Amino acid sequence: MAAVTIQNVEKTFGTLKVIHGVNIEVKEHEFVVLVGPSGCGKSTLLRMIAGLETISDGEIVIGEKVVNNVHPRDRDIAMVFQNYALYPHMSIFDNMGFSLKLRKRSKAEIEKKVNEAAGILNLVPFLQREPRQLSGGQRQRVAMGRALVRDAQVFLFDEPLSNLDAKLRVTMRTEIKALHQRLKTTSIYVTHDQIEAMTMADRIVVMNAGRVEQIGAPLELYDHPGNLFVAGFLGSPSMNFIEGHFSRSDGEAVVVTEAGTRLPAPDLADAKEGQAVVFGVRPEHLILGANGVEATVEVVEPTGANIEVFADIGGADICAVFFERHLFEPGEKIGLGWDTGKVHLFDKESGQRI
Amino acid sequence: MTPNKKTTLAVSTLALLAWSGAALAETTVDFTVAEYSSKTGPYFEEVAAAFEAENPDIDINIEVVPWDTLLQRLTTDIAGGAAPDISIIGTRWLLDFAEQGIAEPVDDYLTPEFKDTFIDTFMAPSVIDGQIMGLPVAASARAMLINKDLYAEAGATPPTTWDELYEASKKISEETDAFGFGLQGKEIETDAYFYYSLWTHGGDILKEDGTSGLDTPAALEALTLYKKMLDEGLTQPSPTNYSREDLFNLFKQGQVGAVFTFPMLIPQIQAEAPDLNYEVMEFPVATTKATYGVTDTLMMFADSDVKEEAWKFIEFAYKDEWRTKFDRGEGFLPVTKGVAAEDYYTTDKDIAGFAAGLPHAKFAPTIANWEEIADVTVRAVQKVYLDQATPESALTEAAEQINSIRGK
Amino acid sequence: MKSLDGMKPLLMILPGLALAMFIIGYPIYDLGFTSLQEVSRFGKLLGFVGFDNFREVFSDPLFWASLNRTVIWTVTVVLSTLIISLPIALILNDDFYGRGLARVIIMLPWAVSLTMTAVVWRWALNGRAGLLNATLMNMGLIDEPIEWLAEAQLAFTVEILVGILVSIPFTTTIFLGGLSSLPRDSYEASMVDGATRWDQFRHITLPLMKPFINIAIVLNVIYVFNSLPIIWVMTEGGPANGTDILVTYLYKLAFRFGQLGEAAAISLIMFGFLLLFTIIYVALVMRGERQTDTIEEDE
Amino acid sequence: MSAKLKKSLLYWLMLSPLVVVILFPFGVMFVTAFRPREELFVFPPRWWFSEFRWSNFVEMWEKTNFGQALFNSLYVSIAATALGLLLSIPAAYALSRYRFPGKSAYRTFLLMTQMMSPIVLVLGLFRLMVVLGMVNNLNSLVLTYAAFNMAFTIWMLQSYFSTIPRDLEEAAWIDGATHFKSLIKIFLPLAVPAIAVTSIFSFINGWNEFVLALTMIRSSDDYTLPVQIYSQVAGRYQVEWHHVMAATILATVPVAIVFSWLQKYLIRGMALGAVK
Repeated sequence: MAAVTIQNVEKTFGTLKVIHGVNIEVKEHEFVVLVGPSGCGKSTLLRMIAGLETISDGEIVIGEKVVNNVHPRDRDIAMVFQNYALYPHMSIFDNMGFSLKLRKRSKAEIEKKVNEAAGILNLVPFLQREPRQLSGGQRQRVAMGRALVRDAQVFLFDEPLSNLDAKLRVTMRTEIKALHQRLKTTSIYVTHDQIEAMTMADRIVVMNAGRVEQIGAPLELYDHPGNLFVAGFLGSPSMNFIEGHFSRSDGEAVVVTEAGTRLPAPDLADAKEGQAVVFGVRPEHLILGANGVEATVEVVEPTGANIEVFADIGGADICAVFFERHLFEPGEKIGLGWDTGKVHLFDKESGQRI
Repeated sequence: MTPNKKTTLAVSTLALLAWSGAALAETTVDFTVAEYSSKTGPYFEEVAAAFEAENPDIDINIEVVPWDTLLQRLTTDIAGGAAPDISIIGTRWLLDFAEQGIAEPVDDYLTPEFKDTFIDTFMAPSVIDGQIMGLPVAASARAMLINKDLYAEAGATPPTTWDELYEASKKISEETDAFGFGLQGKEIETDAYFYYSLWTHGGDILKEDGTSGLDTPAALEALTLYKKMLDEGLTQPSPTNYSREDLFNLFKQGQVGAVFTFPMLIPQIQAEAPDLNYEVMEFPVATTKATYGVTDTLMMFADSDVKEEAWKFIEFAYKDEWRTKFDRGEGFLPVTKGVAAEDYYTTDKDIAGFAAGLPHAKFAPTIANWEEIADVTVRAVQKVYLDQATPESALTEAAEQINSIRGK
Repeated sequence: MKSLDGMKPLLMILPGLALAMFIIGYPIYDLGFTSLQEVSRFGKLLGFVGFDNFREVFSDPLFWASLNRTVIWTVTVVLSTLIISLPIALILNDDFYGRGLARVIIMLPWAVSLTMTAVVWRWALNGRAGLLNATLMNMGLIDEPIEWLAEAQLAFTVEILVGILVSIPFTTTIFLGGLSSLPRDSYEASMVDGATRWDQFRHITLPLMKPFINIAIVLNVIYVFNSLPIIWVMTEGGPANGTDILVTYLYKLAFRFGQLGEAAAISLIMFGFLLLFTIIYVALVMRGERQTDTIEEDE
Repeated sequence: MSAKLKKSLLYWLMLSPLVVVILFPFGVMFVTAFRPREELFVFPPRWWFSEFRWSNFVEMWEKTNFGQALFNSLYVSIAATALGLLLSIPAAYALSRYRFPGKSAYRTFLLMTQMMSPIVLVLGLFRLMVVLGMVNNLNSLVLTYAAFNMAFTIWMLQSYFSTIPRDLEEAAWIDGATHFKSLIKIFLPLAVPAIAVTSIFSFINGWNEFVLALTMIRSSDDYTLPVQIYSQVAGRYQVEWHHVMAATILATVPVAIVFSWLQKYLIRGMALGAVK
């Protein structure tokens, strides 16, 4: 196991800069998820760690070693690809044993290792098959198994679950997590799915447009998003944002929307009177109550476990999640309240948390 | 005829080295041989083997090349500096070779005794500007073959003049299913077929002043006669689709009363149409007796570094025993007096029939750009056969072109 | 490692590039040089003569006639081939009894070298011994044998037909390749939209086949323009030079008449034609490819 | 009558003229090759012949040195194909996997060489071979065929290579393979279909080429089949048509069989190769 340090790493394709000075420290045994919308550079960053892309500037260190100019095979990493990259002309056994064979391990050892990994991944019955005879989930496992037999210092995952259906994805998510808890191999996992990131990561790195937006433990990021982007990206349904101006009147802090609706807000020391802000509150933090702000129901979506209500609040759209079964009619007026301690305020101009 | 590949390769490499000035190839003589038939290659290999047995220090490397590609082969060889030391060539190319300094005059090598073995008629075409540029190696004369059965069926008499041939052909075309006269109009030697008529009408390919003889009354008469016979249905239709091979096939099938041909047809007839009742006759005459003498020449290359050795081989190959074998094997007329004196050439009526024309044999002139001139002639003749031009205009135009090619 | 990485693809293309440059580049240079020289018929360069060889070629009516015939030959063969091959490909792409056999038969002429095809046809077209006349006479279509190669016009027509025949398999293969890569759902969508078969052909098949048709045109033009064996073996450009195209004329000039300077000039002129054609092709067709390239690189 | 049957009949009817014209020369070949010499020239000509004269083939084999020509053709076609592939595979790989300066110039160059025909350059090629000392050497044909085929080969291979996922090789590198090893163990086995189709094209080109062989090869021992057969027809005093046709059959039929067997791969190759 080894730590991975990424220092001021940049990547340019021709004149196009896709990674702008990224710094990340991944500790030993840690499971770090790089998350962000597609095109944010997370996959490129992972491929740079793997050695599949050259590093335009900065340094990547695995363990004690600067690996900028080290060939992938010498970095002692294992990787699970998005499309699994199983060798179509080899049996499952050979796919999994290929790396060991290249390292000239004995036949007995290869057999032992592959069988071990296959046991963990429930692949034993399929070892003699070819990849095309396997289902998507099984292929995914093989790709895992191939990484597993290696005892590599670092595992890299490049959106490994994106080709699976929703149900399987949840299962595999759990399996990967369990596997990590068992092996404790330093892992870097790339995904665009914030739920995967939340559920699996020890720490999440949120990336956007080639930059790191915020790094932190999942709940820490959820509870204290550093900026609008992180706040909006994590959580589903995502956080409600309402633009307005901060104001303190009668000792009460409020955000006044354009339509004049007054939204109770926390009285933050850094917030200035009249500052243009974005008011943020997560749907599950909205409370139904007569003394709340009046809102008009537009759409009601029961999911079974909860009910999502989309409503108009002072000219702005808001989404609320209730765990009780309130079956509102469209057009119905309701009152929405919240604990101001759970409200996030962001500076409108910079997007930074206040 | 199986020189192994390594030697061939080594030899061409050596030949190249020789060309670039390094005299390494002292003991190998490259000899390019035209392929007259499938017998040609083996024959020359045999001669070479016998010679090498007597001269172990000299290696004769035979390359057999089909006639159709021979000129091209030599042209590119010479252009590339990979020319052989000796080669068989069509005598009509000799002037080109001589003018370009490719051919080596052989007067100095030729002892009087050796020179005396040749029949003078055949030696003549090799003499250019008073120098002997090569030795005759093969000769044939042309003659007319008639199908005696068809003549008998039609009640025609074997012709000796063009008028008689015309009448006989008319009879045959009318009385039998066959055509009276075979007319060649496609590919190689289409021009020669016209020269037969040209010469016997008293014309010639070139006039005394060196300009084309195609615009003469004799030429016009000769071509008009062919055209007349074609139009009147005395020949097979569409001569422009008949190469000499096609024409001979017609004759072998008994579908044509008379054709002009060369001795090599005789063995073919004997093999394929043994029942054909034919006779070899001299060309019909209008004003002049003539035949087409064709000779091929053995030429030594001026750039050769092994002329002494090459000449030694040449002298060896001209011994009577070898010449007899060659001439009879290929069906050629003898070019040496020794062979000509043999019984075979005086008593065999077919061969004698061809040989009879020799005293008045005409040769294609040894002039530069001969192939191009022949091509112009072929085109003129074909245009007439195809009704694209009258004999007069076609011949006049051709003569003009030939004169311009000749720079006259 | 960075600089080495940049070099690697260059190192990979270099050996092949070197061979091509050498085998194709040197002769072009050599021809260019030769065409400006007076050349003896044995290739000895006798001195610089400027554009005399070109002047001589341009003043030769046979050159112009051959050029004219080359255009007819190329255009007729290529166009007819395309027009015949497309419906054949459509048929062979559909499912019917004996399709495998039909495909094999249509492909057969491809496996036979042009030389041999021409040799066989020359024999089959023989006026009095040829089996084509035998067949036609047996069927009572003709009474007298036809001399197919006796007249330039008929001979050239026959040669064009043989040219088309031998070009069909390759062209059909390209089209079949194209048809097999067409998306099935476009057809299904159009059926739902109410398109007839003809509509489908016009609005889906033809536009989607365009790149394949382009490539078929280009390759066929190159092959046909440069094709020597059919005409050479069947008529050698005769009778009366009536079936000469540029390549046969070039070949005669070089290897029969030994006019190496003029032959080199014609070689260069033909080279020029091909070059021009290439440039037009690059301008018209490669443009589309460039676009796909950029999309590919954007990912 | 089922719809498919009806359709099949209609299709066959539409194809029949072409089928007849295609099969006609093969028919001519067969009946000529098998008939006795004396039945070649009969008038009026006819298809019928009195016996299968198998000895025509034996005679032809001996008289025309067919075996040697067959060997030469095989040698030239196989060697040219091998050399062409050896040089084309890395180039095609570079084109499909790397970005490098001059890539589009290189593509244009390939296209230009694709446009070139040996016949236009035959004079210059001959002089080149003389300089190299390779006249009358089958290897001169190997070199030229390989060079002239390369554009097409690279182009076909490159298109196919682009369909092989890059991440397979990347996975192999991460698994510990060198570039070379991943090429040998992963990439090439996957590229086999493309390499096979390309080989067939290249082989057929070499097998059928005429003009260069006619010009470069001067000894009849080194003739390739097309030249060998042509030399049986051209400028002869007598053409043994039954031998020529027998030789043509032997030179043609095996290739035709292999070819038709592989045609579906050729079509697939075209689908991938032609547009890119």
